[in-house]
Amino acid sequence: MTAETLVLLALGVPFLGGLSVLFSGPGSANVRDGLTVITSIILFCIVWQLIQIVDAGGRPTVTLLQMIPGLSLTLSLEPLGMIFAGVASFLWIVTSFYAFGYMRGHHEANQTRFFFCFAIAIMSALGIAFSGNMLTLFVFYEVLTISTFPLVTHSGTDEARRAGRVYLGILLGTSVTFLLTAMIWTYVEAGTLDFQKGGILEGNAPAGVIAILFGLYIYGIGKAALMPFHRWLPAAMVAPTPVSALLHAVAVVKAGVFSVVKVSVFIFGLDTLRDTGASTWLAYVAAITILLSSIIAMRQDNLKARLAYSTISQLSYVVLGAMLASNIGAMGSTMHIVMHAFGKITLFFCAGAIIVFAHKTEISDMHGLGRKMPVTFFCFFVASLSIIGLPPLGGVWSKWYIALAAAETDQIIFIAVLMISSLLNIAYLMPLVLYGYFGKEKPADTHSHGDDHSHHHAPPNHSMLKHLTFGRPGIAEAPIMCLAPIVLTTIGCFALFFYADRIRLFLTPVFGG
Amino acid sequence: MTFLSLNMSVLAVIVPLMAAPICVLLRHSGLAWAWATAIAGITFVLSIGLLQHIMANGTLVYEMGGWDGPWGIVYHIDEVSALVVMIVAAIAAVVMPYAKLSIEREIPKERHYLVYCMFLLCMAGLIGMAVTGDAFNLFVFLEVSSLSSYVLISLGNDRRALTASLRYLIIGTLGATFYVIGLGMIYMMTGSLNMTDLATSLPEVQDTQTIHVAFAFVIIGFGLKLALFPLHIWLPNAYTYAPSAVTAFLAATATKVAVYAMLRLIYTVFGDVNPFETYGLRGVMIALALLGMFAGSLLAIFQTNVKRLLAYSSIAQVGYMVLGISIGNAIALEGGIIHMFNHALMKGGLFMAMGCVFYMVGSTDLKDMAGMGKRMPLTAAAFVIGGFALVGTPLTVGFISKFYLVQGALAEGWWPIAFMIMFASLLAVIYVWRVVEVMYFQKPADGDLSYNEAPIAMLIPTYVLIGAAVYFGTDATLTSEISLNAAQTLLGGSK
Amino acid sequence: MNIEIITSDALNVMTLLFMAVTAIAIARIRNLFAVVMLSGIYSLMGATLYVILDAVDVAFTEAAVGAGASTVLMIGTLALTSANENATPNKQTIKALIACTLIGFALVYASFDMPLFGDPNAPIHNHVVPRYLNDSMAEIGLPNVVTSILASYRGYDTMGEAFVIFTAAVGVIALIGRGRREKSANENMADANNVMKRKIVLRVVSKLLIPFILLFGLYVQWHGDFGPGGGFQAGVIFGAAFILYGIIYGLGTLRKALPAWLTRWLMALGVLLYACTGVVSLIKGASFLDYNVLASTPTGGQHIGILLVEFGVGMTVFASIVTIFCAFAGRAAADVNKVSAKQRSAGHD
Amino acid sequence: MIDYAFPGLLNYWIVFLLMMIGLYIVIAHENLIKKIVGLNVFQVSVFVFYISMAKIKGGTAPILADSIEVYSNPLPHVLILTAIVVGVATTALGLALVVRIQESYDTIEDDEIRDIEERSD
Repeated sequence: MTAETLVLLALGVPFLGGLSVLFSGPGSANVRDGLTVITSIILFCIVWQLIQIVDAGGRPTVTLLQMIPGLSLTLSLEPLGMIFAGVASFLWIVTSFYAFGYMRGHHEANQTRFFFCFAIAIMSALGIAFSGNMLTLFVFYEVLTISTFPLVTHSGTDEARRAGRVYLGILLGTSVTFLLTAMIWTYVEAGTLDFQKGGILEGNAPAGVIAILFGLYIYGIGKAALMPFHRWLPAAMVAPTPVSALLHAVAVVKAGVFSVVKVSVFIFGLDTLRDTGASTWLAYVAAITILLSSIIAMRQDNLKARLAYSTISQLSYVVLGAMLASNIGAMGSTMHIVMHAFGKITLFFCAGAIIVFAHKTEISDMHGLGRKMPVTFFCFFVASLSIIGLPPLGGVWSKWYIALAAAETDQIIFIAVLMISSLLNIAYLMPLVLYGYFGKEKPADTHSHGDDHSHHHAPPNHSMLKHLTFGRPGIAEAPIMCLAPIVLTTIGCFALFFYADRIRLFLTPVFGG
Repeated sequence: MTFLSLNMSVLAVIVPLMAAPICVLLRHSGLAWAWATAIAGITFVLSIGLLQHIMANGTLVYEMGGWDGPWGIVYHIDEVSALVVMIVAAIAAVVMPYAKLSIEREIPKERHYLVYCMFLLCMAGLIGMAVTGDAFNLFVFLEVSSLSSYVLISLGNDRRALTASLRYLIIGTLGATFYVIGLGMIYMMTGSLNMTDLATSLPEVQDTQTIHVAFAFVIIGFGLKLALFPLHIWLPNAYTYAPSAVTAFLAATATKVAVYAMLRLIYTVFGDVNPFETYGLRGVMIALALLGMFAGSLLAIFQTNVKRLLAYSSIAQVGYMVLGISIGNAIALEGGIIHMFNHALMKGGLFMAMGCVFYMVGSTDLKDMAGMGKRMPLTAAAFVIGGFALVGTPLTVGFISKFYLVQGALAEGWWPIAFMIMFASLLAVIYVWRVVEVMYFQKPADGDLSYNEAPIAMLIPTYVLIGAAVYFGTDATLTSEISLNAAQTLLGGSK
Repeated sequence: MNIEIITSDALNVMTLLFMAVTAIAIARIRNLFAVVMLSGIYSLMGATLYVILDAVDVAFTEAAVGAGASTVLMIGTLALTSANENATPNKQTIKALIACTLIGFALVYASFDMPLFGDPNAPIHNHVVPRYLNDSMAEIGLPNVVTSILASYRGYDTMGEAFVIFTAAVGVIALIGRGRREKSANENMADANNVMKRKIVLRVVSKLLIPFILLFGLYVQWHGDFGPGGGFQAGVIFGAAFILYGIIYGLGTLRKALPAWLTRWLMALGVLLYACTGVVSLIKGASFLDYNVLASTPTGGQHIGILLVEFGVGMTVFASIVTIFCAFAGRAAADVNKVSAKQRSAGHD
Repeated sequence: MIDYAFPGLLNYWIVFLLMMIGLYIVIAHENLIKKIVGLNVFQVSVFVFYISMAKIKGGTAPILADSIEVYSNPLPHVLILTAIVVGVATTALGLALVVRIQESYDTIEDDEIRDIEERSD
């Protein structure tokens, strides 16, 4: 099988998987879930193959269709994209397992539509990762927006619909007004939209135009959630937790920041950015976003909302890394995409487990819950450490590289921002762990959200969905289908600490030694 | 074969024209329909042949009655004319098969043959406008198409169709008369009615007051016809209350041909005068186009009837075309021309989808769209795809148009205009989304979600247009080549 | 200075002023019958003016159509609607007045660069037209240049015109023709008949007149090549004869003489005849409507061609006018019937 | 020499006045029949405009004869013949619509019709 076929398969498999889910019929939930798992595993195998190929220096390129000469949908693989593709496809497997447990435990309706849209969203994330030119990226970017809309509004309530409007309004609005304009403008100036190392705009456009264009691009990519266009992300939290976990902690938001890095590196070129200084002001915007959203996160009592603001803050790390316009910074950005993905998905998995199996959404209600769900809370703790950036967890490396870049470019202020932000991270992530282990349960809450209640919800003949008690009284841990993914991603956070250098090597062709 | 290739241009007009009286003689509803459909198909084939011929051999001049211009009437067909002829014929060929069921539902049986006769006349009139090289002949065929479209609109089964039609008649006649007055002055100053002849003699008198006013009259005349903001008041009701098939046909063709006529006047008749610079027309036209884009889209957002919503969207889309014409460089002009084609596809498809809904539900009110995603999934999907095209999403034709228009604006360094184009398409997102949300995320009042799809005979034509709107969005090589050629011909062969 | 010219110029301006007065009266009067009559007079004055301005063919047509056919139709419409107009709100009047004044000033502004009235050096007299005047005798062989241009040089326009009137007729059928086909329409026409029966003088005079009108129509049809006239005028005159017949003897009687299917066929065949003449040229290898190839000599061909197309126009116009009239009259009959039925039922109560 | 100073432009000015009265009737009046009459007046005025420009002082009707040297311009005559037909066609259609409107709305005053339509919305 040639590399080109594999590329096509990588897009085709989730699409076909999605279609097969759609036509498997609503009656056979097991068939449907089985199909999703099989699809996700096949997909990861394909992506893994492609990673090997790219690592060996292969750059497979496929032109899907040619609209007019010079304007085509082209897939072209390179290491940066493969990192994103690898993360997204691996975490899809994990999330699929988690989603069954969650969706069944939560008795969600329209699960077929849910898994179909999920598959399409993954396909478009891969499309973004593989895109060989700006147009392709844009197309898949929009497909991703639209395919996740039904997921956000999944519950169909008025609140969900309102959130859906915010979601669509901001994401489509920024992409159509800014990104599309920027794209066509680039085409006018450069005569091409192909991603090229070193950028396509150098020498083709005056510095002023480059500065405006860059601003348009960065704000056009609303998925990067740079302030003030960040509101869609908290709004999207009305979605079921697996969606929040995979899409709004990994696929969608990472597609955003990945696009930012890709545009910086392949459209403008880091050298051009550094020379024109077009990115400096955006570095400050990113810094402000980091700090402000951390502060907002501290004030959120709803766990998912707090995590959402935390995500906004973390995304700006990636943006900041790219805006520093140095190779090390961009390397740090790319690495942070991976590190944050594992950390944040773990946190969301934990939040989901708490919502479904302990029926709690507010942090202030979670006192003492850690004693009841010890594994979940331990994983939450570890993942928090990774987000904060402490060794021996993956998160430390990306922050290290970004700080290094700030030092290299003599912008010490951003090191200060990174440090303050780490403190803020501690401040908004640790309380939950502390309350969970050491806080006192509120009696009133036990009454209304007691064990009987949740047992009542769980279908009796699904052994997979039974609470794990580990044979000890007082423990009502999430069932194995949920717990296993949580543990797996937590281990991932550890492992990444040791594999960071491997990632650096993989990225060498793009960012140099 | 030589007979055909020699006379393709004239046949494209007289085949539907002569078919109309025969249609009256047929009288039988089914027969008349079959006849009209066959004629539309033949005309479509002819128009394709004509387009190929023009693309291969360049501008074609056909002398009516053997009299050479400026003494006789001549056809003057270049790429733009051939493209417009093709649009009209193609839309007719798609709408005709669709019309049968739709018209059976909406119009009493004894009038069917008259409807098909009017369809053919309207089509012939529009094609006649597109091919002619004579400024007065343009008026004659304008009236053939206008009179027949008044009748077609008035046959809608709401009584408001009658008032809409009469108001359109009055405004349309005023527009045509304005054109005749302007043309009279032009004729007075030059002594000619032949467009190419006028093009050579007008620069001599371009600075006379008479020609200034004449130009204004001519532009206002066609501005009324193509619903250029603020001369658009006739359009929303006319499109809303006309029978579904009629709306689909007229929305896709009539305004395009009027835009074409304006294009012809500005770029051919007044081509050497360059009215954009000489008369300062550019600023005015761009302002009107932008106003139209925004006002049309904003008004569309607040409509409660989807057909009317689409009608307002047409006003906005006409704004895009006029914008492309008035920016004035080859790329923007190409964008304007390609949008004529693209908009015909998507608006035709959208109105046909609404026709399907009307066929099944008897209404196109927004509130009656609830649950359409489940009840009429294919129709709803067609609407969604057409809506995407309207917004200008990549992989649909709308994107191609906007791509060129924005490029054209940026090439002049007018980036605020580029932004406004984008903002306007954002408004399109809102009005399209309103419908989509109701169709997919709202339950109908009676809770009936049973599958109740439109007949396949209506769905296929709808999907032909919607499919074309996607196909020509993914592979625009052909259409962009044609419209680039057309733009270059209009600009005098140079970029 | 030529005294004839001065009189004609003075007459011309006088007529125009009269027209202006009439137009103002039309605008101000609210009795719609008066308005319609004035509008007919306005057209008639226009026709007079055309004669003064040497446009005899146009004058002929305007008189037949503007003063004749249009007026009949308008009166027919009035019979079906109301005879008085409501007062118009002031606000709108002022807006309209401003708009019209502005446009009027634009036109006056435009006029300052126009060639003066009657100037033989104006561009329109020196471009294009000289060929018609100098060569049409050789190329076409007819003394009436208007006919030559109408039927041959710009024969394609005329075909379009024939199709326009055809479109209107079909449109009127679609709108008000046989919308509700009531048998009682005939019976009701008999009522109208009764009214007219008493007016013996009218009946006798019209019976005497109609053959002459028809004859005149035929003359106009066939003589159009030499003097003013042609298919269109002939069609209207022919139509007028039958309309007169219909008014006096009732729609039913008219429809007996000229059944609906016949007018429909005539209407369609007329335009088809026109277009087919063109198609014959096509088949003979020439351009559409190129009559030269219709006979052995070009002028002979032109002659045949012009006769054919003029005949086609005549047929279509005649049939269309009658069709339109019958549609209005039929509607009126149905309307009257409805009203009388209502009255009858009211009386029974 | 023939004097062109009279009527000069006066002829056109009166014609423009006629046009504007016609246009005014169309815009200002609510009665639909009146509107159509206005349309007629407007169109007839335009016809007069065309025929005026065709006139040559001292010319005669363009019917060729040996004794005549100056003919008025026949081309505008032809155009106006066509335009008259178009005009009557439009009038017929407009009146047919008025009849139907009267039947469905029971009035032919445009403002009243608008009221009825707004109420039914």
